[in-house]
Amino acid sequence: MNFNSYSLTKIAKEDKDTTYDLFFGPNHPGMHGNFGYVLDMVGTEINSVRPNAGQLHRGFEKLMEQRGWVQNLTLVPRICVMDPDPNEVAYCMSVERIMGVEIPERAKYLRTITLEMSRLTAYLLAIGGFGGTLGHYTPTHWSTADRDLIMDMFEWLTGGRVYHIYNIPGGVRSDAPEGFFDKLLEVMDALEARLPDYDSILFENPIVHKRLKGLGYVSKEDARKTGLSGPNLRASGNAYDVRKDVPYAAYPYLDFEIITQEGGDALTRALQIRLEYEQTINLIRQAVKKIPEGDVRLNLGLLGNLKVQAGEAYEKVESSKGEFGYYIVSDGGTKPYRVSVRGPSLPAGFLWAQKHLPTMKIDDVAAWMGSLSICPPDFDK
Amino acid sequence: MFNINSLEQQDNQDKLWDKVINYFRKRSLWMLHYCTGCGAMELPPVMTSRWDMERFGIGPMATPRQADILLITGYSSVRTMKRIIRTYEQMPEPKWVLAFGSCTVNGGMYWDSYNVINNLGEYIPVDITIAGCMPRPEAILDSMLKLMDMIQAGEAKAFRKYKENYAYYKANQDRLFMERGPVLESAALRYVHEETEGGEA
Amino acid sequence: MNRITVETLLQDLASRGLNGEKISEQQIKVFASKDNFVNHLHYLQTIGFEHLANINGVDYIAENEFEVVYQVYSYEHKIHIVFKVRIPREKPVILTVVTLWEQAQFYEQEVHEFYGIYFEGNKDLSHLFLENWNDLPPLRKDFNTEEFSEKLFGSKRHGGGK
Amino acid sequence: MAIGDKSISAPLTAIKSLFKKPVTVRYPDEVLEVFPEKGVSPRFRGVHTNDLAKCVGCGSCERICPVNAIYMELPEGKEDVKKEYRPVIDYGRCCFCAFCVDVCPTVSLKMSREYDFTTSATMEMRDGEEVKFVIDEFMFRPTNEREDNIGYVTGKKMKVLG
Repeated sequence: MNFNSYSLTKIAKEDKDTTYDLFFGPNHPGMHGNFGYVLDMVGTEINSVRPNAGQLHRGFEKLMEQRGWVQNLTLVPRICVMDPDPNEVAYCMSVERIMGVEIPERAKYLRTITLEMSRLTAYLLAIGGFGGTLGHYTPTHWSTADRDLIMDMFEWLTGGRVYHIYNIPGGVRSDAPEGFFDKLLEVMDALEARLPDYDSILFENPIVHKRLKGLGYVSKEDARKTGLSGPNLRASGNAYDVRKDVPYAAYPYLDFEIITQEGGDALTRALQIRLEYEQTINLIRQAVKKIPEGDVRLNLGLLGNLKVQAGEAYEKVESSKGEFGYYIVSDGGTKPYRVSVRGPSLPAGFLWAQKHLPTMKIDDVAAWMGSLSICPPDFDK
Repeated sequence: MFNINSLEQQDNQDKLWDKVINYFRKRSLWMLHYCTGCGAMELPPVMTSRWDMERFGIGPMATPRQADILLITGYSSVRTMKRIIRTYEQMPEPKWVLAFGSCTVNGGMYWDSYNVINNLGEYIPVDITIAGCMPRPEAILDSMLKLMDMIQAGEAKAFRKYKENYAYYKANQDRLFMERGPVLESAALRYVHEETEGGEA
Repeated sequence: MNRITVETLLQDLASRGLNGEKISEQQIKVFASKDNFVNHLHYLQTIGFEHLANINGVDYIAENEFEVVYQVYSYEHKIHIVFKVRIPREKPVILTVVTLWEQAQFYEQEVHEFYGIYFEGNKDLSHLFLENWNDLPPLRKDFNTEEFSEKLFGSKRHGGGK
Repeated sequence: MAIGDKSISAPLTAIKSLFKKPVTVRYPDEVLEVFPEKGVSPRFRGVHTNDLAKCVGCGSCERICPVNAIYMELPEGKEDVKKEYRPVIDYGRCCFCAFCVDVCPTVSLKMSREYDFTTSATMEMRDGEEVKFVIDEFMFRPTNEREDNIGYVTGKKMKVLG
């Protein structure tokens, strides 16, 4: 950083009036969602940062207390637009835990398949985000088109492209249509065949390596202590994955290893997504192979006026961004007494922003944000 | 306040060369790249190769000062609304507003939320509204094509309404943004904590 | 460190004066009093419960109490603890845990914003999400969101139909 | 597996995309061709359709609707008894979750594969104050009109919500 070209920054540091506030977002092409940071800048260097959240606040937790148990399923996927299914599944699992019911095997597999498909869409979007934030738009165009292949499959399975509302307490809403699994495997093959292309233009691109290396370093201990989760945690060398540690859906029956990497910087996190992408394709193939015949839904009576006995439970699901947790309190009525959502992005979006950004230049903020896969809707709620 | 005659007068002023201008205008639209809500999720497929809106000459633009179309992609919270209005007023005329999804019409999913506005049309004028939660990419393209037709025919003139009825819009906006007292009477129940000296024992 | 099970953990906590209940094989709930819960959380942190997933409030209006719930998890023992602290509704003040977990700062700001609970020792309890807000904290049970929306945004219960 | 940086010319492999079939769907000249039928998926949750002869006006859809979008209306010239009422859907509210289709006891309410419901807004000033923004145009009275293009439907056997 001892470049002469930064002399402006040096002069500016001595002059008080040259610090200025820069609104990075919400209306900024590098920003992931309707969110912003107010950066206190000197030249191109960041002095301090203030998160400017709340543009996406809809009061979900209050609204869920106003609607019935099943009606809430239309609200929960909207908490994370990029990866909606973990919300549905976590909500349903919490309700099922309070009711003390076990869903049929086939439903478990169908849930797993939708979860993993949803993870793929989120990873593809993240790959596109990496490209876009580094000014390299080819991966963005490719990955968005590839993501649509999975969206088509979702549309066929559930009837909706983005919001599926497929999981329901007691199982899933309907069985897969005829020919769905064959087509799904074809799509998986096509996506896997695309991986070398992504490698050569993005993940093995020396420019990308130079830009991302050492950016936003998170140490192993810090990652555990500050509540990071998901790929961010594993990229710092912690072998923690909800799918393995607190198994849910059909994950206990599937064969997979937790992928960890040492490194903890933006590059490692990008490669983490790349590696887990491959694992996800593998998981879908396994699930399609092993899926048993049978019912897809428990008969819980009239779900429209479902009553859940008094109790409480916290259930979590591994989403593409980390741990999504739903803490539900029931008082035995037709509506939840309290639903509290744990979104995975808050530690990264608020805490790590205040730690990382003051050491950075403005050019790196978007790339840093993409690497921590910060998704504003899940902490704005 | 709302004078229908002034609109007609302006319409009569449209000459032949306006039609030519309209033709070129509709073939080169810049869409402001501001995702206000979840509907923005369907924009990447529309913007990139799958549905490719550049076939119609529509491209994304990062700054409001150079944009023609403002997309309101879904619900807007009070804070977003403030930013939408600032953005809208920064855009040069002619400008058009597309409202996505049910949330912009009658509150949608969030009709009883304490932080989401119900009807976008009360705060800024809207040209086209698309139902759906969220609308498909095809529906988005349809609405864009419809907007292009409207521009050609000289019908998309909501931005003029904004100027003519500014007092009405401003009053609605102020209701949200100006310093106001509590809305509900229950606010009196609030607990205000006073820090005790030396903290609690 | 050896992995501990839910049963041994419950015994251990009982010997320290904490009542608990089992929810599932990997999940328990624990009730603590507002005076010394920070010490208990600190103890839990030292035996491996280092992941604070969330802090949230619950409004038990019938019992005239707020509850602050700390979601704590251990990567080693693979046990989740729902750690509950009750505070009176008239004077909702509780000690902060920012010294234990840094991210608690934002969770506490959020709980303060939505419930009006004060965290003693937390330096910054400014609003994160709401702007120009003069009403009751919105997640309290006595705040009526439908009435609020009707008055400020003109919403109608039955849509445009009726 | 190791991913290291390669030569700077590796990104040039992208050039081979020039010789592939483009992925672009040239809407409106082309439609999707991924499903057994052309166009959107056979289960698509689009605009509602209601078999008016089968509908018994039970109001199940009105009760399940999570957003109060549906209300029962008496068509003109009909006797005021419950079974003559028919649902009206407010598309300014509807979230296309299809719970109403799931609960329909006679399978009369279905969803079609049509998704286009675009309106150019109209604004009416009444006494210089009141605004009537598209809401009326978004009140939709489903009929048999789209019966030949059925999308999401729950058969009697597949009753999901009972």
